[in-house]
Amino acid sequence: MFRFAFYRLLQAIPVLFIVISLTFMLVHSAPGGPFSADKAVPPEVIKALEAQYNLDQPLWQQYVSYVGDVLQGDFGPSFKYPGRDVTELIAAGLPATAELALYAMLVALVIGVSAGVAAAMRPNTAQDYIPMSAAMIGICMPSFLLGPLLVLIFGIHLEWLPVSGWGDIPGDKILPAITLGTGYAAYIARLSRGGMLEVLSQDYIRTARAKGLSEPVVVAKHALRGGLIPVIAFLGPAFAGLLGGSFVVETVFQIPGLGRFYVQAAFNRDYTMILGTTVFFSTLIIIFNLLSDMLAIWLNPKLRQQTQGASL
Amino acid sequence: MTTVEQQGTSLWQDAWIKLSKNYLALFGLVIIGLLCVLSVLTPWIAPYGYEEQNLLLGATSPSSEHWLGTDVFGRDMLTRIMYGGRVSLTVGFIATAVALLIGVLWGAVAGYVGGRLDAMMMRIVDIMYALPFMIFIVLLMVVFGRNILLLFIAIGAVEWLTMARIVRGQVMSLRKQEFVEAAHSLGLSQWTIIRRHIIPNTLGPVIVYTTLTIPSVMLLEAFLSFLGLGIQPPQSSWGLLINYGVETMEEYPWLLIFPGVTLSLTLFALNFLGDGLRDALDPRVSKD
Amino acid sequence: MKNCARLPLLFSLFLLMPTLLLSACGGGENNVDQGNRDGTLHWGNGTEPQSLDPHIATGVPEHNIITALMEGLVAKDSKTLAPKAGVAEYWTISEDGRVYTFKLRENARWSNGDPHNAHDYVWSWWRALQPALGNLYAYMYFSIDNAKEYYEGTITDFDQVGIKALDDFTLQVTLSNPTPYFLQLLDHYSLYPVHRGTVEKFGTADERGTRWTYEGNHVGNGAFQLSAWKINRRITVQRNPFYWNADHVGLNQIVFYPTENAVSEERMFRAGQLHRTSSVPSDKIPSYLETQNSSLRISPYLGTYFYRINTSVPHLQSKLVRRALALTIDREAITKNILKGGQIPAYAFTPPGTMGYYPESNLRFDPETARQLLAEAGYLNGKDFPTTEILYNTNESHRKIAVAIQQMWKKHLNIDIKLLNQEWKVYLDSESIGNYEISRAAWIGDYVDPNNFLDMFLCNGGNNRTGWCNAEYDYLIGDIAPTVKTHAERLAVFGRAEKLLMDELPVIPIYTYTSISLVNQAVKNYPSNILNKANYSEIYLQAEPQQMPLTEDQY
Amino acid sequence: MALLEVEGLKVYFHTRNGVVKAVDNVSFSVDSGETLAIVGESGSGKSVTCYSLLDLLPQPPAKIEGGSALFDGEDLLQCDRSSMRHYRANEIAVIFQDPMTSLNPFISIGEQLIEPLIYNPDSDRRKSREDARARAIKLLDEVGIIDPQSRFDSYPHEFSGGMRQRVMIAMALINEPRLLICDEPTTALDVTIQAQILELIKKLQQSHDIAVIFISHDLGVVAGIADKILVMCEGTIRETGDTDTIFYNSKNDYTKKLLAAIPEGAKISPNSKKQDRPLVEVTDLKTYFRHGGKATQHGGIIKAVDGVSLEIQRGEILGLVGESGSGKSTLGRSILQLAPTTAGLVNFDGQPLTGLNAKQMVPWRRKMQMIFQDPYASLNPRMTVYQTLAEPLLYHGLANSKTIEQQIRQLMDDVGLAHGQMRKYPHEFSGGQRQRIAIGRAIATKPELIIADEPVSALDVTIQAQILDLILNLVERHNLTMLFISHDLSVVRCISDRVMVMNKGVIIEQGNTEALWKNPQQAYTQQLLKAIPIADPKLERSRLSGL
Repeated sequence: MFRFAFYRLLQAIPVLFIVISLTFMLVHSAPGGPFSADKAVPPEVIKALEAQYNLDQPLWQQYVSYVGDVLQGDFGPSFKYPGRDVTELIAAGLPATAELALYAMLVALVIGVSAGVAAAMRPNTAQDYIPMSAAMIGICMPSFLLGPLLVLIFGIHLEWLPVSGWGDIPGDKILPAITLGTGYAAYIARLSRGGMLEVLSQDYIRTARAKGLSEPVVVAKHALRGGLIPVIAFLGPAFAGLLGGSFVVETVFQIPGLGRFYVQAAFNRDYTMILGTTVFFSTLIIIFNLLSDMLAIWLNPKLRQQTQGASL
Repeated sequence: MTTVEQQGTSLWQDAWIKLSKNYLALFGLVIIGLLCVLSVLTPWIAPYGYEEQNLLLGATSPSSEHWLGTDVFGRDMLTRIMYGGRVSLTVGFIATAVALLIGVLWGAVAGYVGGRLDAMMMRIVDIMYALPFMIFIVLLMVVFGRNILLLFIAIGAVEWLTMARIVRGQVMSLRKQEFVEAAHSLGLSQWTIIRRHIIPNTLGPVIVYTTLTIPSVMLLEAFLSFLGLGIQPPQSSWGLLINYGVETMEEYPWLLIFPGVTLSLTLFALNFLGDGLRDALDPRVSKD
Repeated sequence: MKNCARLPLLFSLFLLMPTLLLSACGGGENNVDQGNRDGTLHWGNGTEPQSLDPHIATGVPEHNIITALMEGLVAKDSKTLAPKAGVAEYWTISEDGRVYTFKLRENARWSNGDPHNAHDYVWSWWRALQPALGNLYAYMYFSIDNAKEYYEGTITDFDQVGIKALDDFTLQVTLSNPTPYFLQLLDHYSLYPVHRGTVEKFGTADERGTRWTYEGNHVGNGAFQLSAWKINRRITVQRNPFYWNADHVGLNQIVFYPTENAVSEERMFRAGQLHRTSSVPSDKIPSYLETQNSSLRISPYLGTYFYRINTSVPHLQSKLVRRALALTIDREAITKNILKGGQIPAYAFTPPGTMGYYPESNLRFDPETARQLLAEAGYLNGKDFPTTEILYNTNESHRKIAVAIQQMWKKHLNIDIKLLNQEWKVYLDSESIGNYEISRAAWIGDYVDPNNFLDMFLCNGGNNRTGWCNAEYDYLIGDIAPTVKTHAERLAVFGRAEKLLMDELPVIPIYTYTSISLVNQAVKNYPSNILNKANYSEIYLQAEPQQMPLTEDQY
Repeated sequence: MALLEVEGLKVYFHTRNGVVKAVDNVSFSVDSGETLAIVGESGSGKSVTCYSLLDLLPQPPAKIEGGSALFDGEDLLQCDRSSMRHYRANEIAVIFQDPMTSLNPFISIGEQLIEPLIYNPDSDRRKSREDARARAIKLLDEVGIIDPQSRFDSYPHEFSGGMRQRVMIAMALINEPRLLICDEPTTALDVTIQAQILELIKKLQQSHDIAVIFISHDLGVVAGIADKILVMCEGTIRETGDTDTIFYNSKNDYTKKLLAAIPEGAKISPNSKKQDRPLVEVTDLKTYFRHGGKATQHGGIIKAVDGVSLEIQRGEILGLVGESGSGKSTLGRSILQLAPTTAGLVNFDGQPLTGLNAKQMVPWRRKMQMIFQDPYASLNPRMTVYQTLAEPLLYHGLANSKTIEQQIRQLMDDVGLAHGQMRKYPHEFSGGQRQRIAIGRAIATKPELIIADEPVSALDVTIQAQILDLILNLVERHNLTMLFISHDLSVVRCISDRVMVMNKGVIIEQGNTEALWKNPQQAYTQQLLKAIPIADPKLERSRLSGL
């Protein structure tokens, strides 16, 4: 397992390198500079600023020194927010984004798995059709539509929940988490239904029943593990999607997260911020893909022993 | 002695029979077909011109003149939705086609050739999977402007990965099937085997995945529209229309409802069709 | 394999979770009600400020916060914007209008209790003129004698710049020309003083972006002091006990929110999370107007929305063509039907009423004349007129206007117009290198004086960007206006220059801005003004005794 | 009264295409210490009968339409969920056919074993984890698992098929049931393992004095173990009686047909004519595979064929016998150059095939064909019979557009398919018919050599007999040479002129079929031959007692 993780992390090095290079190329080929403004900027100022941020050096030199800095864990200063380090900005935005992603994932898993399992236990009945139709709606509903709808209903009309903010007013995390989580809940519901149906038709489930085990034990102990493997495999990509999808939810609910930072940085040509956030997101995605793969392996004894083979 | 020759039903025909018994899937097919026809014919049948605006009129609710109402410019919503559909469907279909093309070729080659080449090609796919594509798309759109061509490429570039994996898996398992071995033992050439025995048998999952990719692409486009990175006005797409609609949903709800319903209907239809096709093309699901 | 046995438990927990999540939500008092009680103003501020250093910052959100934290020598009346005493208790102006002598309050303090005196100003203004600092508002100093020369490096001795501390509480400023709006400039944050000890504690004086403005570090001289800066979340300022007029400050605390999305901001206002919004989505305005909602506040704003014309493009070199284009814009239709926010159709570049200045204009909506002019220019009925491109930065309302104008020109002049939108930074690039034909633009005044608008179009003006250059205009604005003695004369000079500008039309004015926001009824003593500037030290909160006037009326 | 008395059982499947009477009016009884065998071909309803007793059928589509099943006087078909759990856990146990899929791969076998104890619905029989573990280990030992203490925490994939079936048996017996249902418990196993498992079941039945219902398609297996036999076909009982009556005095045509179809005896072959040049000459052939991917793990290389030399004479049928994993299929494919060989020579008609590239192989491909085991996988599902048969003909230029139809008709006649089915797709045929199509495809090119890889293993016994007949017939008619690969010694015996026995990649023994049968030289061969069940109760009983 550790060996597997090690190789995967080794593989992450070229990935991150590609990410850095590609992003670097992209941001520097973008028209418009970080210091242009609607009021004319005197050339002296531009010169002073470019010197300050090393932008007067040849591009390759900037690239080399940037990669060097990143290797030392330094993402450099932000261009847009003078005096703020990219690391500092990421640290400021990360808690909200991470928390949001976590809650959304929780919502997605709780709702998705329970709906999917319930549906799979009685296929082609109301217990199947109702949650699955709901899942279909969930998949088809873009979050920038769902978010404002929920706000309108629960925030403005019913006045149950705050319409925006993050950690300012009790309950203000509920609507964003639901908004972001719903699409994934729907997808997970379909995945777990499929997985459970597949597993429930296996011979070993019949064996378990023939042993006189009660239905809850059969489902929870014998079926869930195999049935949720597709869900677990989906967790990594889902996390990547949650990070990406958080842009929208953060904007709708005014959440001080990384996603908003990122989009702003892209619009403002905040080179270091774009690069830093991209590298950071990539790292997170790699780590979560790895974790979900490791979880899938750990749950499957055969794979578990294969990957341990070397160390035994 | 003469026997009446019986016409057999191929798996495709079988699938069609199964599909035609699945009313939801059939409904999906009809909707998609209808939308496609409407989109093609839009320039001729749209009730108003695309950019025809009437500032004095402004936003009005549905009436006999404007069946689906007008937007704040006084533009006819029905016309807008029809034109938006052209863009959305084009994005959906073309981006999916890009994904399909790259994915099928990549997966088929990797799966059929196998060995080192396969390992290398799949490693590339793995690496691509780890790239934060959403972020790259945002960056691309910001950097190079809202270029519809770029949108196709960007979305296609994300979606082909899964397609390649699916096709590779299919080809790998087909390659080991006895009928392929039988074809080998008949001395058929590689190309003949791929053409006659492999490709026709990978089509099922590919078609299913395609119908499921189109809606996700359309959603992706809508998502980019929300960030202001989708289609460039004055062109419009359902995603863009919904985004405008959301902003004014309290004042002019019809600006949200109609494009929203249209998009949802399309996504529903595609999903139903995809699910139906999956069942229909799965030999394990019997005809009954 | 003990974990297996626990799975059923885990499963039931799964089912319980949604219930737990929902039950966790609680109602409670909203921001506004609570704020009304404890004197906290919740302020929708648009975006996260880039910097709170007055010599680096640009932009309205920064302005809003800096003016709460700091104060200039001179303040403005919050209604009339007439200069009034700020840090300076009083001042004298020399006969020739060039020498200003300020007497500073002896009870003024920095927010850390340090004494606040004339030397702070000398040092601060020296700092603001260091090119390495990247101060985009350095030009605000250029009316001071030798300030421009010092900034550009032709003079290296700061003593030659007209800024002197005569004693601890007397500051003397010498101008190169009499500048009637100089007192106004002193209320602009770029001329605010900074606390030397704090700035130097976190870096050198001309170092850009040190940490001195951060939470816990910032020292100011305003009515409030910075108490918390949570990036992208909120900035909180508290009553500054050392402020010279602290006894008369009505608020205990102000919370600034980076409310980027106007639609969300409006919803926050409705849900009672904000006292004031930075904007109102244009589609919402009609319904507020219709219901006569008293929260909606629309007032004129010192800014002009206009189209730049690139006069180096061959077919746009003709004055006749430009005039024809200007005459076929139905400004009334645009402001009434598209913008809906009470904007005023602009027929001259300077907003009317700027320091009593009402520009004359011969612009109007006159398609008939326009067609004649176009024919005169050689394009009878728009024939052979090249397809022309309108450039705008990606934004829904710019697009709406561009589309409308496109159609007006097509309809009245029969010329083809293409629309091109570019993302902000790209648009800026295109405009500054003259890579456009017609481009949408806007100018917001920094101070209330026609000069602030008209000096843009000097030949070498950095913000000119139209390629238009007129010797007479340069002479009027650059040489005559600064030297005339009386206000009336001065306005007359501006009037002549503006007439020239509107004759030549390198720019087509479209409308004068209004500031539109939602303000809670509990916010008192917050009058609107043309700069949309809030004087936080005067604002106080008082909840309306009856919250629901409608139900009251029914009785 | 017997322990279990089933009366008039009716189980119907309600499908959209109508009602399928899977079990129709079946009655039987079984008592403690007694073994009832239910015999029938696939689709006869034998498994459905037993599953319906324990409510293990998916409902819908299955529905029990009538009848009763009195177990100890209680009707199993009427009892509620909780008492059904009681019966499942404590009274009736089932051993399923495929030990590979019937154990949960995610849970250790120990945990699976003790489940009936720790989750027992009857609280008085519920045991603590520790007690259950002790009992499970004791049982594992009893069913012949070596070192049960440490194997307790192993996962199913760490066991071989036979071992898994032993675990299944232990699991079935852990609560000391009174009735054991064995659903084809040995069908998926090699013949030597089958013998061991059968013996184990018999031993345990005697020692625990339980009733056994033994479901099988193989009369040979049943002969030695059953006291009573029930012959089923298409959901109904065709005949029932004690074992000897069924075997020696059957009145029923279907039973007779079943008995007749059992491959028996040897082919009477003309004494092999020694020719100057054999059609196929294989010298020291080696075919190795890499294991998994990482060569560093588990030794890395699998030697599937490890130095085999053989000759196949023109016109003979050479039988190749071996258990699963012996490398017999790989050998067949290596001769045809379908699997890449590692070393050695294959000469076909004097021409060395090893070393030819794909293009050079084409003319030789026509002369040698293969018939595969699984008639479902060996036909392209998207091609009609016509297309399948036309492909080799057209590709090798053996037919043109004018003659093709006629030639295909001829081929269909040869393999016994009706002309009318020419445009049908494989999934519309039964397994036997599909195998006929596959055979038709193989003989289309008029090959000289056919390698048949387990061509009848997937077929029911009566169909198997027909296909074997067809093969013999075609070999004779077309003067074919054949390598007949099978795990089933009886089948090989009745079709081959000469037999080779293969184990672990090498040929252990070869010789004339009858000679080898009568006088096997190698211990492995002897063991193999001894393990074959005989479809004659008396002989089988004496064989068993002799083991």
